[in-house]
Amino acid sequence: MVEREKRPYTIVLGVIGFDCHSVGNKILDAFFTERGFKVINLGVMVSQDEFISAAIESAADAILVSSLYGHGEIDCDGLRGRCIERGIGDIILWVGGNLVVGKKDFSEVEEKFRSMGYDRVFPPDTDLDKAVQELIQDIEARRQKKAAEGR
Amino acid sequence: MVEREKRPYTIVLGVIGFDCHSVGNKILDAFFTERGFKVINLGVMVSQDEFISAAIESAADAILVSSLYGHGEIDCDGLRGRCIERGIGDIILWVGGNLVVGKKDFSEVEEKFRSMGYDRVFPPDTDLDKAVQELIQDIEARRQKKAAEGR
Amino acid sequence: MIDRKMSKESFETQRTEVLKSWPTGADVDFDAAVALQRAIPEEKNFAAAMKKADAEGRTLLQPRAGVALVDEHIRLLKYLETEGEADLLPTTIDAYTRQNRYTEAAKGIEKSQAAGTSLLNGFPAVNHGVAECRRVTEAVSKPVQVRHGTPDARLLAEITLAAGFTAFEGGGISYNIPYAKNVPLRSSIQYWKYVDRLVGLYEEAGVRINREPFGPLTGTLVPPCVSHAVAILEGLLALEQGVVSLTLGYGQCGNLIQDVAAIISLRNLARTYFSEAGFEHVELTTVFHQWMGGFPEDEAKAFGVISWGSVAGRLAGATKIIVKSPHEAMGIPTKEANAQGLRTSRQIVNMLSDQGMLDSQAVQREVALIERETRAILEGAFALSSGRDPEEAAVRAFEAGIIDVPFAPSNQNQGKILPMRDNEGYVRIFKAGSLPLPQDVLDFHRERLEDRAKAEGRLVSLRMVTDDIYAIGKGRLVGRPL
Amino acid sequence: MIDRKMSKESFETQRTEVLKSWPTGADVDFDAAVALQRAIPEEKNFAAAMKKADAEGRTLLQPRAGVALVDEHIRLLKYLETEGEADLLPTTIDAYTRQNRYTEAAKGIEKSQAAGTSLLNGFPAVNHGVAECRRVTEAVSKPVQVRHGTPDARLLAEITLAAGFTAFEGGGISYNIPYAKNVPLRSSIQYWKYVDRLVGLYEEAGVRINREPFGPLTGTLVPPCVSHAVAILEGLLALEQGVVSLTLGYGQCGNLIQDVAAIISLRNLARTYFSEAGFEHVELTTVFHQWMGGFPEDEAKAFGVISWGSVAGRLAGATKIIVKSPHEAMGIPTKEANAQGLRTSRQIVNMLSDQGMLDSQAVQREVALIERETRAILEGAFALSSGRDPEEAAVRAFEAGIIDVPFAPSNQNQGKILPMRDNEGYVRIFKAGSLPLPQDVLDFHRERLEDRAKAEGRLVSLRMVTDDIYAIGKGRLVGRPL
Ligand code: B12
Ligand code: B12
Repeated sequence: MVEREKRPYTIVLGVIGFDCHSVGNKILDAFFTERGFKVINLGVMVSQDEFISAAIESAADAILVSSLYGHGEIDCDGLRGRCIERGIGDIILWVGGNLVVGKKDFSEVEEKFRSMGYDRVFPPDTDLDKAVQELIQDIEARRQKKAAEGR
Repeated sequence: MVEREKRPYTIVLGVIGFDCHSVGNKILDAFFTERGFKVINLGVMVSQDEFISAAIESAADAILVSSLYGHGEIDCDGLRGRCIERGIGDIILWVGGNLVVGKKDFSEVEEKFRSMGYDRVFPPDTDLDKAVQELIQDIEARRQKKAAEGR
Repeated sequence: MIDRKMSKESFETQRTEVLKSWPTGADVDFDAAVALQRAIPEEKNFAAAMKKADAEGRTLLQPRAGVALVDEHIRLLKYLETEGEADLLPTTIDAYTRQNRYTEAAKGIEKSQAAGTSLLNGFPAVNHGVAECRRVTEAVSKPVQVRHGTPDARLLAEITLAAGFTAFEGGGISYNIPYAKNVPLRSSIQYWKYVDRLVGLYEEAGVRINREPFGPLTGTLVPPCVSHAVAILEGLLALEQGVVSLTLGYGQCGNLIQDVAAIISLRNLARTYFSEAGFEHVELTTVFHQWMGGFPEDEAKAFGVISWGSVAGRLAGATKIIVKSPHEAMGIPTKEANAQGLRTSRQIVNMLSDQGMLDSQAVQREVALIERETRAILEGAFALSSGRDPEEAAVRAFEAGIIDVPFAPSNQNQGKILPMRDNEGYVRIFKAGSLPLPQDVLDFHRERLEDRAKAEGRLVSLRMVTDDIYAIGKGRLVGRPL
Repeated sequence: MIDRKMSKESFETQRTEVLKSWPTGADVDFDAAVALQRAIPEEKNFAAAMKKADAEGRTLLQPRAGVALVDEHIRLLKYLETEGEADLLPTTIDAYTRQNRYTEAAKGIEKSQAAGTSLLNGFPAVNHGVAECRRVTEAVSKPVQVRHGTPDARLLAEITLAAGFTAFEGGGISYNIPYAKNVPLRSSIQYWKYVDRLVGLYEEAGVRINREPFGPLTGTLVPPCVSHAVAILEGLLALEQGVVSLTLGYGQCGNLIQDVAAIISLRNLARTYFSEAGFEHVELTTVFHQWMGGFPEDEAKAFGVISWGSVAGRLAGATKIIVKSPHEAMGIPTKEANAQGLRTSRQIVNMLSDQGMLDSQAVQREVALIERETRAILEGAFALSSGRDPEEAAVRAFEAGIIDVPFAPSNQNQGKILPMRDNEGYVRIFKAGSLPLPQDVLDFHRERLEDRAKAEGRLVSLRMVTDDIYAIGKGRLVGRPL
């Protein structure tokens, strides 16, 4: 059995594009910090490359992207590709918020962002307690896979 | 050309069945009276036979049935038949109000009550000024027809 | 204190007759009913829920709802308690049953079965009978009340209370004048004495049933003093027969100050009149009805009217609010629309619940006015009776037009009074008929109406009354010329 | 009175540069623009509409709305004026344009054309240019305002004013702190001086353009004294450049007394500060924003929040109300949902319009409190400048944390302040950071919060702030533990 990594779960947090919605971001920061995560919070108006640089620098397990203002469809597209290009293709990519323009059926939105390469997609009324469990699962699974691959 | 009848337009007014909604009825009474109609107002909770008796007695041109409380479909059915049986088969029959149970597409409601033998069917937001014009037309048409038939 | 309780013999004689008036009456067994009621947990007892809300200063929400068939009705109520977050449930009775036309109701049930949708405007409880009605009260987890409009509700009360309903709306005046055409007032009051006595018998057997006279009457521009006078007379009539849990009602007029003052004055007046009459142990609560007159057809606008009702009801500190739906102008609401009205109201009541009640000098002034007016009417009525008998007072007062309900269908009502809004939307009195209001009060009303007429550049006239009847439906409070 | 008007040369130098910053800038011709503006009929001039409403004591309604493509945008606005019965129209600008990212905006336009639906969260006016924007203002019959959130809105202002828009929202503080991450406050204030000067030039050419600083800031539990301080500084900055028609704003907090007091105190403070600074000829009006924080997802509940905002805005006597839609929590509203929010608000405002404003001792007490707080902040700010220069005061006050906006994204803001609701839902201050409030005021806030904590059986804590942020979205005002 592979040994369980001891270092804290590290996540990069930020609001993508030219989005200024800072309230949810501050809450996510406080929430994950309180639960023992190491949070690199880039705040609002974060570019794709800033997300990736911060993730590389901190050897993060996951990038949690927020998009509230409706341009998510444009801003979030291509992030997985850039991650691959920059050598962290297997990083956990989550995205949440009011991801598209208008009130749309969430399953369609989920589908759309899944196909962009996001591992999980969250609506604005996300239950954060549940999300934290899922994040731990996802991170553990990734760490074990990496350990097994001997990387 | 047939001569135009001089006597006042006479209408029988009432709320059918066990319906107690009296406000609209009082307004219709005041409205048609003000416009020179002779109004026989039977008030609320009027049976089919009461409508017909009043119409015969007053030699009315039209019966204006209201139904607000939702039982219109049950209460209004058969009135045309009873009119025919009692010898005033050609009387103008109008019906208006909240005619069925629930919020339904008005064109369906209209269709339903037309097929029960009502000449015109009115929703609750009826423009009474327009209705009065239509009533005069209908009454004139009926009177001329009757005159032409020499009755 | 004169004991006016209906005698045991008189009650029993009537009971035999009442229970025979339709086959389902045979299934009523009072002892079994008491046993059933006693087994109902406290949180499903309506009287207990009202008492608790009153003690905690909360405002509960209750919809109106009823359909023809039992299973459909259960589905409806369950939906309203889960999706609608209702605190209290109703069972609204259909209009045939209200007129004791059980044969027509039976036809309605049949047609509804055939059509696969309710063709009745409510739940025909008498036709369904005790056992079927019990399925309703057992299926839900909130207290359920019978809501109707029945001049003679004796059999309906017997059946529904035996089936575990814990509250019963109505009264000998409020379920006659707005709901009937020619039922003698004396008769309906007698019928309702029976209902109140029945509730008294349950009380004596240790079961508290909530009673609620119907406050809004015709729902259309009824001045507070008129509905308050009726509420207090009906309250007295109920208390005389042994009722303890009593909820007095009022239908929103639309001006915030007047509406808040109405609930405050209703409580004050009731406490005074009840204790003067010797009733000290009353569990008195209030119900505020969201606007009961014509609604706007547009649902968005209806949401505005619903919200405004919730604001006023909560700022007035009413114990419960009866909630309308966005379908109001069009027809009996779907369960979804009904739940929407509830949730809109819930949001408002929740957001306001921490903010206390409204009070101000304007409110106090209006409270004083309504109290003076109501007292004048009630004292005028009592003056016509001996020993301040509320029954005699009510009957004679209606005969004399001392109580007069605007726009009512009943021939027991003089119908000479005409209400009208003043320039700020208060419902005032334009034609007082024979209401025995002091001259200075009448002058005050007239002045206020003249103010409005001046603002509108027309003379005070019947046309303004009509305009006011349409106003809220057309998106305003005061029916101004366009 | 120190003349702080931007010099002609400085303006002209900037102008050349600004108009070159994107190709559509070349089409701006000031003289043609003035001619166009002068030809606009009075009833389509925003400033005139606000002035008239103020004089008549009316409260106007305005939605937010903007989509990527011109024809679609015109359809949207026309729908809002006919089906929504809006008094005033908006053109909400997309977030790329707000950051001067016209290349991204161009991509958004293209993608929207391809998708057949708007992928932008607003109308990219700069990309569309003068002639296309003019089609918008010409297509509608109500006054139209540009609403955005742009730290450097110089080109946007040039283009839209040249296209016949008659009102322009924003300001150097209120369109920076909540909308940007690291734009120096001094820069944004300079950019906005240009905009205000441009409006001043129109004024001097006989064209009155309405200006409106953005009152709600982050929209989330902003204490009235903080947003009032910003509003007054931005007001002064605008007046200095020659603006005459000025609308100061405030975002609903949720407690009725506080909200009414906020609008009253905003007017009082502005009048005093403006006249003290020598500005006597100001057409001052107010705007009340319905709740700007997180909304409930359920539409019925959202209707409740919308209605409550309309109640408060009207009882406060605001000149206009900015209206939300039932889709608020979910996404940019369809035109239908937007019109619904308008009609709900319309029904409320109409029904309340005859009822006067709310006033009471509690309101007066809160007015006095807000005025003292705001004065303390403003005087603290002015103390850092020479000659009471609002620009210097603003820049230094933000540096020193003397003005501090809760939850703001900008690094120009200290972000040490934390607001919290008290037991009655008033927004109070939990952590004051460096706000220079008198000790007794701070003690008062703390007391009120302790009261709440006691009522909830917990200690005053950060957790309560988070609970409050979620509260309205979850159906309450105060974020109580469950
Ligand atoms: C006030 C009111 C009451 C008052 C009535 C007092 C009274 N005695 O009049 C009270 C509270 C007592 C009451 C009771 C009930 N009501 Co009621 N009531 C209303 C309400 C709110 C307003 C009615 C009104 O006065 N409108 C103002 C007048 C001026 O308008 P109107 O009545 O529509 O009349 C106009 C038009 O309809 C038209 N018109 C009418 N008839 C005709 C005929 C012709 C030929 C023409 C041209 C035009 C025309 O012209 C009239 C004048 O403008 C309506 C809903 C609404 N409209 O908002 C419900 C409503 C009519 N009631 C309803 C119901 C069901 C009842 C009850 C059965 C209780 C229940 N289950 O909820 C009982 C009735 C019991 C009985 N036996 O009848 C339903 C009917 C449902 C349906 N059709 O699907 C409604 C629509 C409410 C709802 N959405 O549930 N009600
Ligand atoms: C407050 C607010 C503002 C404030 C923001 C102040 C600030 N700097 O933060 C102001 C007024 C400035 C503002 C501006 C704008 N806003 Co805004 N705003 C809101 C509002 C009302 C509340 C947002 C909020 O703070 N919620 C509370 C927090 C706690 O919740 P949250 O942000 O949703 O975050 C939570 C969840 O989403 C989730 N979550 C978020 N990300 C992630 C990621 C992961 C991985 C997970 C697991 C969970 C998760 O967890 C968070 C914490 O619980 C929302 C509507 C609403 N929700 O009611 C609109 C809203 C987000 N805004 C919107 C828009 C469009 C704008 C503007 C473009 C203006 C416009 N056109 O209307 C500008 C943005 C300009 C820009 N450059 O970004 C739209 C977005 C539309 C869409 N997606 O279709 C919304 C939905 C309103 C609407 N219906 O139109 N806004």
